[in-house]
Amino acid sequence: MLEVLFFLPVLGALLLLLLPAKAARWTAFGVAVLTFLVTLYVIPAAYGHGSGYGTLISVPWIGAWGVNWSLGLDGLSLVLLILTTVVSAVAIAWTPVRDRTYYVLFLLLEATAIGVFLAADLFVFYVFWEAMIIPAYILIASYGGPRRQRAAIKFLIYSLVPSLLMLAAVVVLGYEAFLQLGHWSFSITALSHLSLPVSTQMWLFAAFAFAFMVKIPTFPFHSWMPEAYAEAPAPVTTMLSSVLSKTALYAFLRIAMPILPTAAQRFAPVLGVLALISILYGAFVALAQRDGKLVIGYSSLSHLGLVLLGIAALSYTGLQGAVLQMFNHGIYASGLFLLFGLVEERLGTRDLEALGGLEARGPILAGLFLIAVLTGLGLPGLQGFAGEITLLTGIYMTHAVWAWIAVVAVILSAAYFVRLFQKVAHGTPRALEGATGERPEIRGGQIALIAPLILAMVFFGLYPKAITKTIGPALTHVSQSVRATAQGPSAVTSEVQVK
Amino acid sequence: MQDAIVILLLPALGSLIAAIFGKSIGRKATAYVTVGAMGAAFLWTLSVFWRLLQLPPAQRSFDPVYWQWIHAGALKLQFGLLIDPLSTTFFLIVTFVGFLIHLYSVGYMHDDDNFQRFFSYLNLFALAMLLLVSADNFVFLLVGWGGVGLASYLLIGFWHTRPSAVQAARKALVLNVAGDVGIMLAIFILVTTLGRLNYAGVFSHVSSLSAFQVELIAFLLYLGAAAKSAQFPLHVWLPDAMEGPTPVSALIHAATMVTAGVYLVARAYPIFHAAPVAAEWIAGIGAFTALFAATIAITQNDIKRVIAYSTVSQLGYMFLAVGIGAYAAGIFHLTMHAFFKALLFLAAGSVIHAVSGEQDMRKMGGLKKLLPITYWTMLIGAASNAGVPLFAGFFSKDEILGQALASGHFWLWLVGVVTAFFTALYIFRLIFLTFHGKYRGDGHPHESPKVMTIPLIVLAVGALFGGYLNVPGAWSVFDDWLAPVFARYPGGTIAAASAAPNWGAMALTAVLVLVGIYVAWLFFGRGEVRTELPEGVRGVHKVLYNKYYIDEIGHAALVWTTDHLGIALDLFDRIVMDGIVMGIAALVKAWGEALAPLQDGFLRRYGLAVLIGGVAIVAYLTLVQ
Amino acid sequence: MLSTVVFWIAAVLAVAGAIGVVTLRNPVHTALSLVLTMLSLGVLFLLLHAEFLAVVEVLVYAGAVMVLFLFVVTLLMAGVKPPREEHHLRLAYQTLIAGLFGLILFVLVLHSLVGAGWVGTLAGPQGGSFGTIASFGTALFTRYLLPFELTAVVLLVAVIGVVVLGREQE
Amino acid sequence: MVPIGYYLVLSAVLFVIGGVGVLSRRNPLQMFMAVELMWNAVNLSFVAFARQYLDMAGHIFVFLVITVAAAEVAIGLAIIVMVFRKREHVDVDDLSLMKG
Repeated sequence: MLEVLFFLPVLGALLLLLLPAKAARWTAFGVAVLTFLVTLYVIPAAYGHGSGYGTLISVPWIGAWGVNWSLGLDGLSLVLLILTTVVSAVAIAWTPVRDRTYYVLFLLLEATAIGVFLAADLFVFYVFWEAMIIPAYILIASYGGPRRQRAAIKFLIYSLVPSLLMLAAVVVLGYEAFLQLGHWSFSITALSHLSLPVSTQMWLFAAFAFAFMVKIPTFPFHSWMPEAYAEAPAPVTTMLSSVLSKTALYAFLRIAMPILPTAAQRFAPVLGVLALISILYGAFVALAQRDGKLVIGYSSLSHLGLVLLGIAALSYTGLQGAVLQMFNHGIYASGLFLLFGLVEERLGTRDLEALGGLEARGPILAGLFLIAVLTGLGLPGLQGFAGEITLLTGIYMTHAVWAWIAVVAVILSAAYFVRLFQKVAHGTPRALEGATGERPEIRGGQIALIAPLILAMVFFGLYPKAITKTIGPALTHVSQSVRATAQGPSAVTSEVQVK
Repeated sequence: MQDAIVILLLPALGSLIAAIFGKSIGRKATAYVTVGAMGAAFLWTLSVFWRLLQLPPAQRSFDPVYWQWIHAGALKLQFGLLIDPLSTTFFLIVTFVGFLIHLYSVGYMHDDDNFQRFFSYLNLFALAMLLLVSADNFVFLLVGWGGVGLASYLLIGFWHTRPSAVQAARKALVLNVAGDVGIMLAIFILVTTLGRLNYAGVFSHVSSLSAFQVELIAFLLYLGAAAKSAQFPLHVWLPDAMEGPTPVSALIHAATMVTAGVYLVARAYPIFHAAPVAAEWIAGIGAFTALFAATIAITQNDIKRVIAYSTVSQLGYMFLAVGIGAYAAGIFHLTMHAFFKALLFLAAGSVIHAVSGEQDMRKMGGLKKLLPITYWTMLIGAASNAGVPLFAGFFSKDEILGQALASGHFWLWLVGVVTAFFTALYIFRLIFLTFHGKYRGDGHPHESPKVMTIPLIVLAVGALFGGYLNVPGAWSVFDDWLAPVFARYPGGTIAAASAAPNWGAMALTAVLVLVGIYVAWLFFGRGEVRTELPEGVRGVHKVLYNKYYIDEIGHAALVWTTDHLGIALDLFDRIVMDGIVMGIAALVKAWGEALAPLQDGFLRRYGLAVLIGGVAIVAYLTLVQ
Repeated sequence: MLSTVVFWIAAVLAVAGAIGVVTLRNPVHTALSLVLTMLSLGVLFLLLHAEFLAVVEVLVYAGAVMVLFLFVVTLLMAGVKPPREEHHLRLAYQTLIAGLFGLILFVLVLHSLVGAGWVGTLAGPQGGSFGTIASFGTALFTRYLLPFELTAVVLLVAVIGVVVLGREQE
Repeated sequence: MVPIGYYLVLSAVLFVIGGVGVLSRRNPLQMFMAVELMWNAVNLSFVAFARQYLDMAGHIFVFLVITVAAAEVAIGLAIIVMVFRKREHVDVDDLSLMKG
């Protein structure tokens, strides 16, 4: 069933080309929903025997280089697949676009992201990773705001340069496998059993980390983010922030850390410091933005910095929190970007100084936006809180100082999110009638679309265990491989257990 | 006791119904649902209370667990409630006073456009507070804690077109979140050191922590408590919080929210007992806050602002109590305060309602005859607040002062006694300015409807007779009821509690209170506003009137700095970070342009380049290798 | 001994023809000196027991290809002015540098030939059927059949290309 | 017998002369002829090596080269004819369409 997950959106994209443009939006939505249903169907397949993939399919692809078309599913990829398919389905139908190509590209973007999460072969991973850039680039360049070309080029160059280094690293790993196993191999499992010298690991890890950190993005590689987020249409920004950034964080857990555990150990402080800078930097810059979309964008810089910090903390709890928060961020960032996109669409501006008074004219939209904002600022009881507290606990366990610094972001988070909400919803109506002259209220169809996200914000706030239980075995594997190299196997079990 | 969760579910349901179906079912039905939810919750609480009373004191503690919340590495947590006398006391306060405030709001908010939304928020507020006081672990305490912060944000900013309300709401939320962070950090330390977060687990293992760790945890918890309970210097949000509708102020100041800090210290007493330095700080800052806020209250002209500073001051007393270890006394004062402060706010609301929204006492006066019910009930509230003998506030405040003196905290006692004088002064200044003399406004004041006055009367009964639960030297029903909670772990009671009452000190306080009332009568008894101030006090008045400039200092130190750091970093991001990237791009472009002339279109020159390259390769192959 | 004499004569003629190709101004003369070189190479091929190739060299190269050249030369030279002088400044030292690097290349090749001991090596005795047309044909139609077939495709493409290019444009 | 090395040296001489010719002639036809000269120089090497190793592969290769060269000449001359049919000068330096 795994290959269906990937091929379904691709076939859907092909189908769209045959259908009239009018039917494109809802056909695409139907395909996305179907993909989500297939994801639900494969849930049992994620649970296998102990650690490792629950399901692994592997078909020889490029025999001479040992490349296999292999897709694997475990709890970790499952959670992110669910996120991807849900967010894609909501985002794809969110705004009507009179262009079939838009929906074709959107489905391809979804398909490639699914491919990244499923890839069990490093080469396949790389192919999807690169392929993901193409639809994203065209979507920004063709459907964005007035400065979209420039933003898209920046995104493209930023994505491609580190990818080249990553390609080199991929090839080196395959060659190392050739030297040690006697045949070329890119299987992630096989590669994680290689014993690589530390110096080699360091270089490879640097190449991978560079590529991943650009995509998250993390300070100081985030300069593509403001323009791309601001110029792209709201659903595309949603995909960039909710799904594409997760592919990079996922890649840390799936590739960089298990294959290069010693380097991960050595690099952790560097990642941690950069993540800390991202957290504070993003928070402060978010405070000063006038463009509401960029407030959300920089908040993502800050929040994903926290996720990276959790990964860099290398504690099992930190990893759990990181993945939990990856999922959570995907949901609430989608909610924020989509709902704010609607505000922009109805009022014709993103300038916070020109917005206001939404609560009076569009109370339902304002209410939904408030829930998303509250989830984003980590209000206890909602989804963001569960991830945040797990993350910070995990960070505190290994690096107390990091946690002390990172909590500052929690306060700042409240400050800029409340500012965002108040500028949009409170005060006297300023740009109320806006460009379209219609009432700035969300409509029935869109309420139905956004409802799953809002419900998820509440549900996973009350029952985060649904996620943490799923990802447990996969993360045990990751943290064991990293920690075993540094402190010996005994360190793995020494983590305190809570009653 | 598994059914105790119903008490939480009722307002949750009420809030949801009001939020989602409020518009369609109309105002009246919404009012019935939400007020009914609070009433039902109160009745259910009574049933729980009754069942607890049937048990021997030592067995009055239940910890029903409902589901496992999270299981992530070291963080394993269940959702459970702790039902014991302490949480039941809070249940009673929240549901009973909350119910009265809900009832009162039906009249007060009658004409508001967003009636349904308001009641949805009120129920949410009650829910969050109930969760806060009943959670059996620190994480769900924090959930309730955050929920209370959210509800206060929503309600303070309820009139969202007013810039000052929006500002006040934001201030409240950000300061509260700062407090949340303190609790969060305490949670991290608890997880890493003890590996557990539920109260029973933590409190029975406090002794395994180092002294430094305990002090640190205590200070961090106190940070949260101080932010929520408006202790100096985190009190700045509370006076601004009266930007919300008056019932909200009553709810925030009396039944919910601000009492959360006192609850936390009382609940986590094994930690604070093991952290003497933190406890001394709490008591010291409590005493200071009490005096500090009382002096400000003397000069304010806004009727709600006076009561707001009065709350800050009274909270100071409560922290003084829990700081010195007199937990039961602190909770007792908290309960009495809930009655008379809710009464004062609701009565003030009734006054404001009567004079069409005017809040400046200089434009009131002479309302005694026009609003008789409001006048008499508010007088009882004021007397109770001032600590006039035989009123509820007298007994509770005196218990605190007596225990402070008995436990050897002479200076804290002295500050408390001096504050008692100022308390009497400011609260009776309020009474005289509002109700005595002649009416100085230009409206037509009228008494409020029954739905508003009945809660006033009920609360007045509480403010009048509540104190007789603990009569010094005779009986102490309230303290005995709480005793099992504070007997479970070491440090729950101080030796002074059982000591004989210090009649002399009590008399001294009583005299000072009466002197304070007399001074208020001297200056404001004729109900006139003094515009001319004597030369000597003008400077002092200015400082007090401007609240010691704490708001300005805090604004400059934190808000201004943060905002400008944000602006600076934003510029840095646009100019430097983006500049580096665009600079690299420009460099590449310039490099390309510099090399472009080489490609001059002369085929033969290209050929030459090929030849040179070929020669170089051959040279490498033949000479180097 | 005879072969040595023949070699030297052919070699000198080949080099002379080559120098002619590079130096003569008139394209017709250039073409003729290239024919001279090719004929000399044909002789050298004979010395190396490549009879078939010698014939092909003379027939195809010196014959067909060079005739094509001469044909085009005469076609284009009529009514065309001599090269313009305006580019001389920009490409002033082109020939000089080319010559210099050519010399370097030659020295390098010579160096490696000497270094590898090629210059003094006498070829071994000719064995068996090497160089006969029969053996050439056998190799061509057995082992190298596929490349041979592919040359047919190359020629076909060339024919089509020429036809397309040569069409009247208007 | 002449040592094989002599053939190789001769081949190198012809190759270098041809290369210099390509770079110094401005008449495209003459450039082309110089290229042909280089082909021939290489062919000589092939034949010489084939003789040395008594391997017919060298001969076959030369045969292929000649075929390809013929095709190349046909195409190349067609291009030259096409390009210069309308021009006054026959000078490669006039062709600067590839200018950057």
